[in-house]
Amino acid sequence: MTEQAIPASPIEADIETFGALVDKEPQKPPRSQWKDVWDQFRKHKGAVFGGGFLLFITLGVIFGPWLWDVDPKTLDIRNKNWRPIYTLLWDDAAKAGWAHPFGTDQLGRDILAQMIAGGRVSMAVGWLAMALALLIGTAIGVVSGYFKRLDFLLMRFTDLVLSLPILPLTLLAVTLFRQPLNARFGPEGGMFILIVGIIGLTSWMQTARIVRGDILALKEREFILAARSIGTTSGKIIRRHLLPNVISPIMVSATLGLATAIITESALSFLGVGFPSDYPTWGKLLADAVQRMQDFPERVLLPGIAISLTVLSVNYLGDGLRDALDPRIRGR
Amino acid sequence: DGHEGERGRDGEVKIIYWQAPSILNPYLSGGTKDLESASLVLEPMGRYDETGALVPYLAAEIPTVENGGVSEDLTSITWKIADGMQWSDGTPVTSADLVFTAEYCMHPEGGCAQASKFDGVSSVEAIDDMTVKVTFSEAKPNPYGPFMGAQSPILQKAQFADCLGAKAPECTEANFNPIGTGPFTVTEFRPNDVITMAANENFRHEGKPAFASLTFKGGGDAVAAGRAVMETGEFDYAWNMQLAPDVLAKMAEAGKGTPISAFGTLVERIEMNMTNPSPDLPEGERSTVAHPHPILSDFNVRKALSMAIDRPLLVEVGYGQAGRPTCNLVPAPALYASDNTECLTQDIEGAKALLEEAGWTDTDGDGVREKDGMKLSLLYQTSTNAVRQDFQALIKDWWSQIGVETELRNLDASVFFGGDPGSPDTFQKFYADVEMYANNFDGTDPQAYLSAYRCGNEPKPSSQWQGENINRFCNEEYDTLLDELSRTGELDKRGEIAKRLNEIITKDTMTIVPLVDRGRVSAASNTLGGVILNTWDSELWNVADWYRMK
Amino acid sequence: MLTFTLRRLILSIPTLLFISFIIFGLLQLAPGDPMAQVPLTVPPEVKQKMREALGLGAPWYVQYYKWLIQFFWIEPKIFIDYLTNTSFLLGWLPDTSFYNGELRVISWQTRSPVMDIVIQRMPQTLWVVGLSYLVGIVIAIPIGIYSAYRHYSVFDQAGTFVTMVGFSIPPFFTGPLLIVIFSVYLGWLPSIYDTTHVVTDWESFKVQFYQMIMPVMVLALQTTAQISRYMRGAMLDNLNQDYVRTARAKGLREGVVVMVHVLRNSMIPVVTVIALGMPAIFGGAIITENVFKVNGIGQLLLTALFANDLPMVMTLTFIFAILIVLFNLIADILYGLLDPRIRYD
Amino acid sequence: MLDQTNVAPIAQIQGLRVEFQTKDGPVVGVENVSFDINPGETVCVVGESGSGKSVSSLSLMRLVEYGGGEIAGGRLLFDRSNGDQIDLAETSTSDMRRIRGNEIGMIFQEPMTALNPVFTVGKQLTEGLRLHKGMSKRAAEARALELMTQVRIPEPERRLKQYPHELSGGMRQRVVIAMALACEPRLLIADEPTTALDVTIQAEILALMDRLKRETGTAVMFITHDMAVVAQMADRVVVMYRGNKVEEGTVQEIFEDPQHGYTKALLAAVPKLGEMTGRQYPEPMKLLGSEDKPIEPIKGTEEVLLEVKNLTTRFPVKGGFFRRTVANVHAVEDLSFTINKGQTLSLVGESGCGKSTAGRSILRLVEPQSGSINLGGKDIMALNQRDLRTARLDMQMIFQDPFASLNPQMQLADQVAEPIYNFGTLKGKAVQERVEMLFDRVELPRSFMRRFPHELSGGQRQRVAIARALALNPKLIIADEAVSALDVSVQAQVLNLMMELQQEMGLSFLFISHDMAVVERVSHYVGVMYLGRIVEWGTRSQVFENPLHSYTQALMKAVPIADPRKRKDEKDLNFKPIPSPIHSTRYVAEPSEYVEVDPGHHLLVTDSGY
Ligand SMILES: Nc1ncnc2c1ncn2[C@@H]1O[C@H](COP(=O)(O)OP(=O)(O)OP(=O)(O)O)[C@@H](O)[C@H]1O
Ligand SMILES: Nc1ncnc2c1ncn2[C@@H]1O[C@H](COP(=O)(O)OP(=O)(O)OP(=O)(O)O)[C@@H](O)[C@H]1O
Ligand SMILES: [Mg+2]
Ligand SMILES: [Mg+2]
Ligand code: NI
Repeated sequence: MTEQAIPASPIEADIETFGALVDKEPQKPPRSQWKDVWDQFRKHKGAVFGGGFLLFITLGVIFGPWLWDVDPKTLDIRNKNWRPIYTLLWDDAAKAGWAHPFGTDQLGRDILAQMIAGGRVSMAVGWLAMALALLIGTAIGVVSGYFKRLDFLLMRFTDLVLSLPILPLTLLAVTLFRQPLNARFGPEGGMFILIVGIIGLTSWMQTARIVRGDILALKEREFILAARSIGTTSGKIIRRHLLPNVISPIMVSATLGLATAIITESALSFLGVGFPSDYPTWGKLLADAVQRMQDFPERVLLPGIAISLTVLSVNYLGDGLRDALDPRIRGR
Repeated sequence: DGHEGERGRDGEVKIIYWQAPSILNPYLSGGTKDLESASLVLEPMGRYDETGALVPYLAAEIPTVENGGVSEDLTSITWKIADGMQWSDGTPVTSADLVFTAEYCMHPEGGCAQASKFDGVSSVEAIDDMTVKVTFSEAKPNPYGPFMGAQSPILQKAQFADCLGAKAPECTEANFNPIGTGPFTVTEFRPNDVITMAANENFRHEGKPAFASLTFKGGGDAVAAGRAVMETGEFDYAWNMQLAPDVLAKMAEAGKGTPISAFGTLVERIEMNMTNPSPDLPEGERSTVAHPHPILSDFNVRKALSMAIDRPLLVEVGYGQAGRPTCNLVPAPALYASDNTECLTQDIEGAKALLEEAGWTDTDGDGVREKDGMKLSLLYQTSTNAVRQDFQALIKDWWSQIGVETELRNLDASVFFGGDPGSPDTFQKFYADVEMYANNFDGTDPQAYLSAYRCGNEPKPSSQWQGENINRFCNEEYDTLLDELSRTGELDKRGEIAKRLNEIITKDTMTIVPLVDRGRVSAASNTLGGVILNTWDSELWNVADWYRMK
Repeated sequence: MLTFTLRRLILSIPTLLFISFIIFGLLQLAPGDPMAQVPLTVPPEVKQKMREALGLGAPWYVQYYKWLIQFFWIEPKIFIDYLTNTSFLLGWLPDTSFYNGELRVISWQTRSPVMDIVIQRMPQTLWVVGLSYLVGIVIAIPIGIYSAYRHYSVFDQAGTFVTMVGFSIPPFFTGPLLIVIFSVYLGWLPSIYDTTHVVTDWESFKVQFYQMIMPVMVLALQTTAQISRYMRGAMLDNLNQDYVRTARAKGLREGVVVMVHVLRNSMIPVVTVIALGMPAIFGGAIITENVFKVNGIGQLLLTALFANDLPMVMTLTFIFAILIVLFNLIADILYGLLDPRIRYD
Repeated sequence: MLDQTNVAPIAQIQGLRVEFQTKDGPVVGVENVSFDINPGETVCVVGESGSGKSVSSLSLMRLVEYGGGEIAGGRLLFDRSNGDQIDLAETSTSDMRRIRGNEIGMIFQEPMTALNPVFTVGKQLTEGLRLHKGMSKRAAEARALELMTQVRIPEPERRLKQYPHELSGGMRQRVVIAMALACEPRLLIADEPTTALDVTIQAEILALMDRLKRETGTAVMFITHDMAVVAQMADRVVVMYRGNKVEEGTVQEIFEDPQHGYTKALLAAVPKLGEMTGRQYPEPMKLLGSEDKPIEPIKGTEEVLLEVKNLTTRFPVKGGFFRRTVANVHAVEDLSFTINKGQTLSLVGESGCGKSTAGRSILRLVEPQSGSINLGGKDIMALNQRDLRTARLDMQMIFQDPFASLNPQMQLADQVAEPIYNFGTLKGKAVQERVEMLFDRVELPRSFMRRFPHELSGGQRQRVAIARALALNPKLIIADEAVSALDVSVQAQVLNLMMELQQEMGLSFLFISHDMAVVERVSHYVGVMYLGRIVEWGTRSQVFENPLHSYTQALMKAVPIADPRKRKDEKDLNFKPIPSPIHSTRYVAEPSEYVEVDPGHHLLVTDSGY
């Protein structure tokens, strides 16, 4: 080894500490990863729009009844079939007015009030059922992808649930559980739990299969091996290493799941096993209005738009979240 | 105007039923869709016409006491087949076919859906090749059960000979392609989908049917069926347009077709549960006569509930031209229909007063009346169906105006009308306070219909919850009158008694609250001629007379 | 892989038996009655008689056993007979006659063998639902790929918008909407599907084509939305991988980089989604079939459900279950084939 | 080939500046770099890890854009084959496509992730050929086979049909090399091409590249940190430091008269084979800037920590349509050795001989077929999963491919802290402090704690992996090529760090490496592996000073020397074809038998396959 003096050079200063990279800027205090996620999320226009709209709708349906305190169930048969207020723009003679900005239905119920009340139920059913399905789907998918021994059993169970006919199942569930649930939570609360449960419990299978597939592939990656070598328990491998890497299909499932849940709810009401008939939901408003689609397009459009926008917002929200959670994209 | 001409001159006619026929043998299915599609092929001895009068089809004439066809003591009826009646395969119709048909339906293992038509029949014998005598075990004031109407057409013995009893379901070929005497023969039958038919070359009337072929499509819903006839013109005739009046009117505006309607005996009604359906009672005692209803046992409540209802409005909202407000359980024929119209005007104030008087008062100011700590709160159930849900909403609203709280429940029709004793949701079990549905009777005679409300005929655990006295109604006067009715043959007298029975159960006791007399509505293309809507028999009863307007 | 496949196939027999048992139990327990559609005018005693004639009186295990025998023993015999006697494929084999008149699975509604009806319904369901699936996939995959590749471009946004709106609107709305537009106002397309139509020449093909457009499109909308979403997500996950850089360094065209290297990796999850959707083709599309009166398997199941035709529901559901188990197996095998890293032993 | 001034350079980098957008604002990957590459010339780019070598080369391919970078300034002039000169920084993508892979070939630093996991090696190799050279499938396959043979992959035919994950690290690296060479590009950019290779193969690859250069006039931009390789290969050398070029000159100038302080420091840190001759124990290196630290030899103890006996690990080979097991890869065959507490055993051997598999088998990350593993009295083979996990508290592994072994979704600080959380060895603030300390020790700035793996250079990632392994203070660390991706200066520091820790805490190492000079520096014992077996093992001095097995001797001979005047000639190297470790399922492997030549110096007497 030569031990000579170091001659001057353009970046002499660095040589003093040579070898070790030092920060050029003063070190910032460590921030949580979630702050970064949030920063990235904020940059995503779609996500902000989606989040904003969702917040708006959620607040709208929660606080709407205070702002618009018309009872959605009140019939006013003399004022039936009002058109929404905007029809006045081109048709002065239209039956419309500020008393019912969105018009009234064939029994004279205020559509705005119904939209608000329906939104409450639809949003709640949609979110809860989707969350339930996602939870079960992800759990089953992860467990069966990760633990070889449980794979067969869980996947066959998935097959079983996939092949169950939903209508008899629903009827059975209604028969079995309506009484006890009604007794405990009231007719509406009971039905709500039942419907959320049924939708949630019968729509997790796709998520499970997809998550399982991804997990199967991820499990063979070397960083999982590395994680095991440092003594990470299976539970933590799943939580820290696997789940963040399957976020993308989960997000997709979530978006699709919300839409499906809202629609399934309406299909159930349609088949007569849903909420009591005087209990509006977006899906049901839409289904009921299809008959009069030509004369009163707003009755299908309003709930249709509400559902679509909600689903779209959730989709953008999911996109934003997904991007925010992916460091490769977040870096930009 | 194109009435006359040779057979098959008008090409194809297309009929759409939004419920698809699943079988063409009326004895194996009671479903209207099956009966009516079968009526194109299979024919009875006689049918009811649009007025409810009897018209001979295969019979030479309708047997009556006057012409000696029906015995004086009302215990037998003799049918004579008209001359020259032929099956579509060219063989003659003989009395053996009639005897066989009776045997077929009366076979104990056959599960014949029309068994009630043969109720009380003790023997069916062939007098000669063309004459058949049906003997009843007791006097039958209305002996036109067997071989009359869409429910009881004649089967060809040659075709069905091997299909008796337990073997009935194995005869798929015969059940799907029955040989008949009607204007059409089956070309292809696709269960629950579509039937294609061709004109019967051996049909007894010259130049009929006008159409060479017929397509009978099933499936979809009433809106779509109406649209296909009235808006797009793809079909010529659509059955059962159970649609809101405004929707129907809108469709008719398109100009391709028109809705047609006619009235029969179908009445939409609210039934009051006279027994206690409370879930607190042990299973097996709910809704049984052991426990009278805590609220509805009070006549005043029942009456007030009825008074609060605006029936004309219900009709306007739900049925339009296809409905009439009614206070009667038996709205027709005129002979049996009471002229009670008392209920037709809504009287909210009167109802309130009545309740107030009866001690039902709103003590705690929550808008709901109470009496003895019992809230005036009802569970109101019905089957799932758009119009019924609108009715529920309206009625709930009116009832709330008189201080009655209502919880609505709608159930899937297949559950609600299914008799599954295991299900808590059937209309027979009646685990609710009031329920709404529609019912009618076959033909023109209401006796069997009214007998349903006999004391003891109620669904109960011991009868596997079968029984027709849905309200658990029990009234001595009523039962005595029923007995009298079954003994009376004279028509005017029968009318008297029936009207009285009707009033007891509706006006006097308000056990059944009739709402709407529902007619049949169908839609026919504007180019289709000869359509006469008939509520007493198959709607397609005169399809042989249909033709294409030029 | 062979052992894996074989083992799974063998294990699927008890699985299916178990599934059949559960379905049977479910149907038994579910409320409903085949007599529900018989008019109220028919008195209860008669209905009771009819029920007995349907075999409803027998205890459940007898009914189940009968169904098992019929489905697993008698129906296959008929099928073999059909194959050797009349079928085009194996008709040359010596004719067999295993079937000698035992009771088959009989539908309560129609009193005819369930399998015959199922076979009768197959063509329209396969045509309409199958084609819509195909169309859906064919549209979805390019949309998904391009959306991911041009992440946040106008195309991506528009694609997302259209597919999500399409997905969130139920077919019971889109169906009538299309009918109103194309059948009522424009009068271009028929609103009612003619299942008896046979294609013989160009004209009749056009008729068939016209009547298929709307149902196929309504159904394809759902498929497209779903698959394009998954496709896009999977593509996004893979586009940033290092191997993509390698592929580019080889001078491959962007098209090849994306369509070969990235696509193959991204197809892995999508293929499962596609495979899992396959059974649904045979299951038909309940609502859409109903709206357009296509009267395929979906409509059959729906009417059977409403009529409480248990043998029909049971058999259809079970055939469906078989397909699900089968296609899940196929999905698993595909998985192993597409991703060499996955091991199934 | 020193005087090329009359020839126009094939590529000229002028004032290149590359920036990356990170969440903390733009990061400069390369600040200001200019140099030329002449045809038929090898320019070696050396420099500290993270100094921008890879980024410069990626810029030349215009591939930085796809990684989130942006060429913020400078020109990249390139001479097309038809004589036109274009600025790559401004070329259209379609032109770039014709240049990439065809005129400029690139060998990537991290071979695992550089290969598409779902395509066979053959498919990935032939792709470029068919595209640029318009070859038929068959011709391309023939050419691929030829390339595979050139890069000395054993059993090339079969390898072509294998998937990347079935190859060892070195093999993957060679596949990547073959891919870059496929179209005989005029400029070859080689980013640490031999890092993962053992000396014999490295020598061959270098010879191959040299030959290519001579015969076809290919210009080579060779990025490496290995000064010996530089001495062996380079015509000119560019030294980079922190995103700048600090020195440039012919290889003699740089080695004999370095001007810049960093260059000097770099040369000073190069471990040289034979430096340790005569010393019994390994000792840390003397580094510039820490000369006054006393150097103590690390004695260790004679107490046995790990005892491995008859370890055998095989991988099934699937074949046919049904993918049945048709044969086995005998990756590790009857392997036995011991490691003492506080001492280091090095495993050396050619790529694919089973070193990594052996290391993984000890941790039971792959399940061995048979054998016994005893760690500090604990029978590892007998443990159930739960106990195995706790046993891993005492043994940690540094993986060969740092990128693949880091979770792409997790911040580095969390990844380093993960083992601590797992076992709860520290709580609260102490964790953070420990992580900071570890970052300091592996010479990573603390701001990197919040970065993600893809935002680091190869060497930086490797250091993260080292920090993670150190986090728990294990008793045994299996270091699989732990320092091969590091530049010499950092490598020297990390080696010193490892030795320091060994001294302080009595750590034991199973050191897997191909760098003989490093192995000589750190080991107490050395095992030489060939085809899954140890062919010779003994103390360092026994093996290094008295190699007995013919393979060991060949290995020693192939070690390049960090002196441009002592270049090895291709003729000196005798290459033997490598036999296959794959045997049919019926094959019965014979047991390994050893003779003890000297006390502790074992030599395989059964057939080694060499
Ligand atoms: N995508 C990125 N985002 C942010 N910073 C990056 C990114 N890629 C590289 N860098 C930074 O750019 C600098 C140069 O990296 P480069 O990969 O060129 O190093 P290198 O000289 O190749 O080092 P090594 O020898 O370790 O591979 C490093 O400090 C690295 O952290
Ligand atoms: N998952 C696997 N499946 C099949 N074969 C494998 C697998 N992993 C490794 N091998 C084979 O096992 C042998 C030994 O591989 P290993 O990775 O242990 O080599 P190595 O000595 O670490 O080489 P290098 O120095 O190149 O990393 C090689 O022939 C390799 O192809
Ligand atoms: Mg690098
Ligand atoms: Mg290795
Ligand atoms: Ni020195």
